[in-house]
Order: sequence, then structure tokens, then C-alpha cells
Amino acid sequence: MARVLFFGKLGDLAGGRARDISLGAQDKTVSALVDVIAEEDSVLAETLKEISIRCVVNEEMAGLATAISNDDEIAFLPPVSGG
Amino acid sequence: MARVLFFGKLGDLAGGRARDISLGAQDKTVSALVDVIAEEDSVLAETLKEISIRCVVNEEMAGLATAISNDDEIAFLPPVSGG
Amino acid sequence: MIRVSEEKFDPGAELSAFESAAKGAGAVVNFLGKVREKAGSNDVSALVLEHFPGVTEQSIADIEQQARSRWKVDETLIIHRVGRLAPGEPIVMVCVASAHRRDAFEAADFLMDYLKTEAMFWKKEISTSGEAWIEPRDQDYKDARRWREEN
Amino acid sequence: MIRVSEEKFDPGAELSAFESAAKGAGAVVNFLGKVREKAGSNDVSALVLEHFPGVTEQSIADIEQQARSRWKVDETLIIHRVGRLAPGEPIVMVCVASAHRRDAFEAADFLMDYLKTEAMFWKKEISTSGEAWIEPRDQDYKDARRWREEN
Repeated sequence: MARVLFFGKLGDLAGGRARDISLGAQDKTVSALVDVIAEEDSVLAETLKEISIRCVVNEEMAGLATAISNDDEIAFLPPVSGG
Repeated sequence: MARVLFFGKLGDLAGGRARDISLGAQDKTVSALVDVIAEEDSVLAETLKEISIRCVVNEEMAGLATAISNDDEIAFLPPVSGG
Repeated sequence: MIRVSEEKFDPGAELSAFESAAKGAGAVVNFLGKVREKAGSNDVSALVLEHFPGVTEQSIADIEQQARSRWKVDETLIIHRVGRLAPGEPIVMVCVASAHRRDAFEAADFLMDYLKTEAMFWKKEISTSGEAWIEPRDQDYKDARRWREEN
Repeated sequence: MIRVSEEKFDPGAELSAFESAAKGAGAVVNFLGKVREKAGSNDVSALVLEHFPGVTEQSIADIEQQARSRWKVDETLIIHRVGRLAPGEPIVMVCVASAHRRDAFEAADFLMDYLKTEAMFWKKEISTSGEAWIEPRDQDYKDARRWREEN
């Protein structure tokens, strides 16, 4: 199972901050993960592909083409706002 | 007697922060006061006339031509340095 | 030092500890950000701050490192709260100690601009008009760009 | 508020009181200046600050008024010590509370530049190399001029 994290407004949209998702053998990238999510929640999946959303895999900056597996933690980050 | 105040390095030069000086009937300006001071201490008097020295009479900005009398407080201020 | 925590902090006590420790620094600049009480005409009831543990701290460490490479700074302290905050509560505090005040002012100003636009936090304002995720204002992005254009 | 006094002050306690009183201000910027411990390679033993009672307070009030006319500021606090100060002791503290951080940063920065070059204080540094009256550095005058040229 891949651990998928949704921050900020994405957590509200996903109905939770974390979700465990089982990747099939053919699901080798972040883009494929988004397609898996789209099967259940197309609105969330479309939002995850927006240009303003950043992706972090195992705490490293990543993109839709980044390779992932069931051992990874994939986080989706909307625009940040500290202070 | 006019009350004359010397601040900062001028106080060190004058050997004191305040001095009471009796102005004669002809001593009607700050410039005349400086001349009275020059009789006893020409080095101090020359310094008081330097461009960087400001003069305040009764808490109002003044100059060498400002009129004064024995009831006044005349302060000489070197460049300020706060903070 | 960097501290990201759900715990309330006391700005006065933090400044005391910081300035006592910063021996020899002539100048200390401190910024304190607090939860506002009004959002337009609506009363704010809470601010909820999320972070990404580990990644957030690293993003702040990167920002701090940039400040240290650009200005002569003796000590820095960055405190940022997460969780649910009430109006008027301190959110963020940045302290910079330096030999001269220009370095301290500019480094603190830079740190705040970058904390606003680069550090990994997300915040939701809960007010009488509902809930809203807050993103940096155009002014915040403009402020952050100053440090790129000028240098 | 403006306070010129021989009494030591506690920066942490002052910040606490200030930020609690500044209800609703989202941003508080605080500058603290301390007596340096070294003058070049010489150890500083004391700083002696003179002022002109009444006139000094008025000169600070003028500076504060300028800041308030240029930036949106909720509250300001200016504390300045006079008399004999030991190395490491606080000399000056400026606090500005505002709705937004740019106003608070710029007003505090301006206040310090003007306190350095316009407020009626004179200071003598006593170090292992003797006594010296300190005048603003060229950098201080340059800093103060920024506010004239830019606006």
C-alpha cells in the first residue's frame, strides 16, 4: 500500500488527510496514482493535476512522472501559506 | 544671568554641563554670548561656532543671530547620536 | 533555532531568552505575527494551521540558511505554531541578532517574506462567514520577489 | 508611548505588555539595541548617554509623528535609556504594531534610523583605549537618507 497524504484544502476535498492506496503492477508513477484516485473521485484527481499543486515523494520534491511503488509516501501540497 | 548648557563633547570641553553667564547690556545675541565665553576660553568659543554645532534657546532651535537676554537658557548641541 | 509546535509560546519570555543568549550582538530585531480578530467585517473564531512534519522544518531550515548566507547574523530563532489557534494568539516569531541593525532588520524581513510564501504551512480561517483556506496575497508574493530582484 | 529614563528596562516584559495591549494588530516588529562589548579590539567598560530633558522627548515625539503619518500604525513604543550603561545592557527599544507586517517593519526601521541621527542624545564610549564621543557612522546618515530619497 502506498501512503498518500493530502494537505490544506486537498485534505478537505479528499475527506481526510491520509489514505492508503494499493498500486497495481502497472501503476508505476504519480500520474498512475492520480488515475487510480480518479476512479473513485474524479474531482479530487483533477485538482491534484493542477499546476499549483506540488507533489512530494518520500519527502523529496517530485512530479507526475516520478516513479513510485507501494512502499512510498506520496504527498500532495496546495500553495503554502505560513506566518 | 543666562543659563548656558553644553552637551556631549562640549560639556567635556567646557569642564561642566552648565554655566551661568552674566550678559552685559550690549550682549544681545548668541554670537555675543560666544564672544563673552571667548574671553575666558577661546578654544571652547571657536568650537561653539563650528557648523556642526546647533544652538537651542529656551528649547527652540536658534542660531548665532538669535536674540537672548539674562533670563534665557541657551544650549549648545554637538551632532546627536542616539540608539 | 527552529521550533514548530502546537504549544502556545510567550513572546516576551522568548525575546528575553534570545537576547540574553545573543551576547555581544548590538542589534536584535523581532517579528511577531498574531491571529487577526477580523476577516473583513467577519469575526474570526479560529485559525487552523497544518504542517508536514519533517518537511516543514526542512523548508524553514533552508530559508534560515539563505538568510545566514546573505546577511551577517549572529543568532536566529524561528518559532511557528500549528494546530488550532484563537484570535490574538501568536502564530509566528522570528528573532535575529546581529552586530548592526541593517543586517538584523533585513534578515528578519526576508525570513518573514519567505515564511509567508515558501515554508510548508497551510492555514484555514474560521470566521462568522464560514471556513476559508488562506493563500498568500499578491502583496506577499511581491514582497518575497524583492529579495530576488534587488540582489 | 515614549520613555526616556535612567532606569534599566526588561525587553521581554516590555514586549509582553506591548503586544497584549496591541489588540487586533496582526504584526508586531520590535528592535532592541544593546551596548556592545567590543569597540574594535578594545573591551568596552561603559556607555554614557546624555540627553536634554524636555527637548529630547520632543525630538522623539516629532520622529514618532513622522512615522505615524507615513505608515498605518496602531501602536508604537519607544524606550531610550540615559546615564551610565554596562556592556550588554539594552539602550533602546522600538515596538510597532500594525495590521500588516510591511508597515510595522518599515516604521520600526525608520524610527531607528531617525533615533540614530535626529534624536537628541549624545553618547560616550569608555573602553580600554580611553573615552570617545560617538557620532553616527556614514552608514547611519545614509540609512536615514533612504526615507527622503524613496518617497
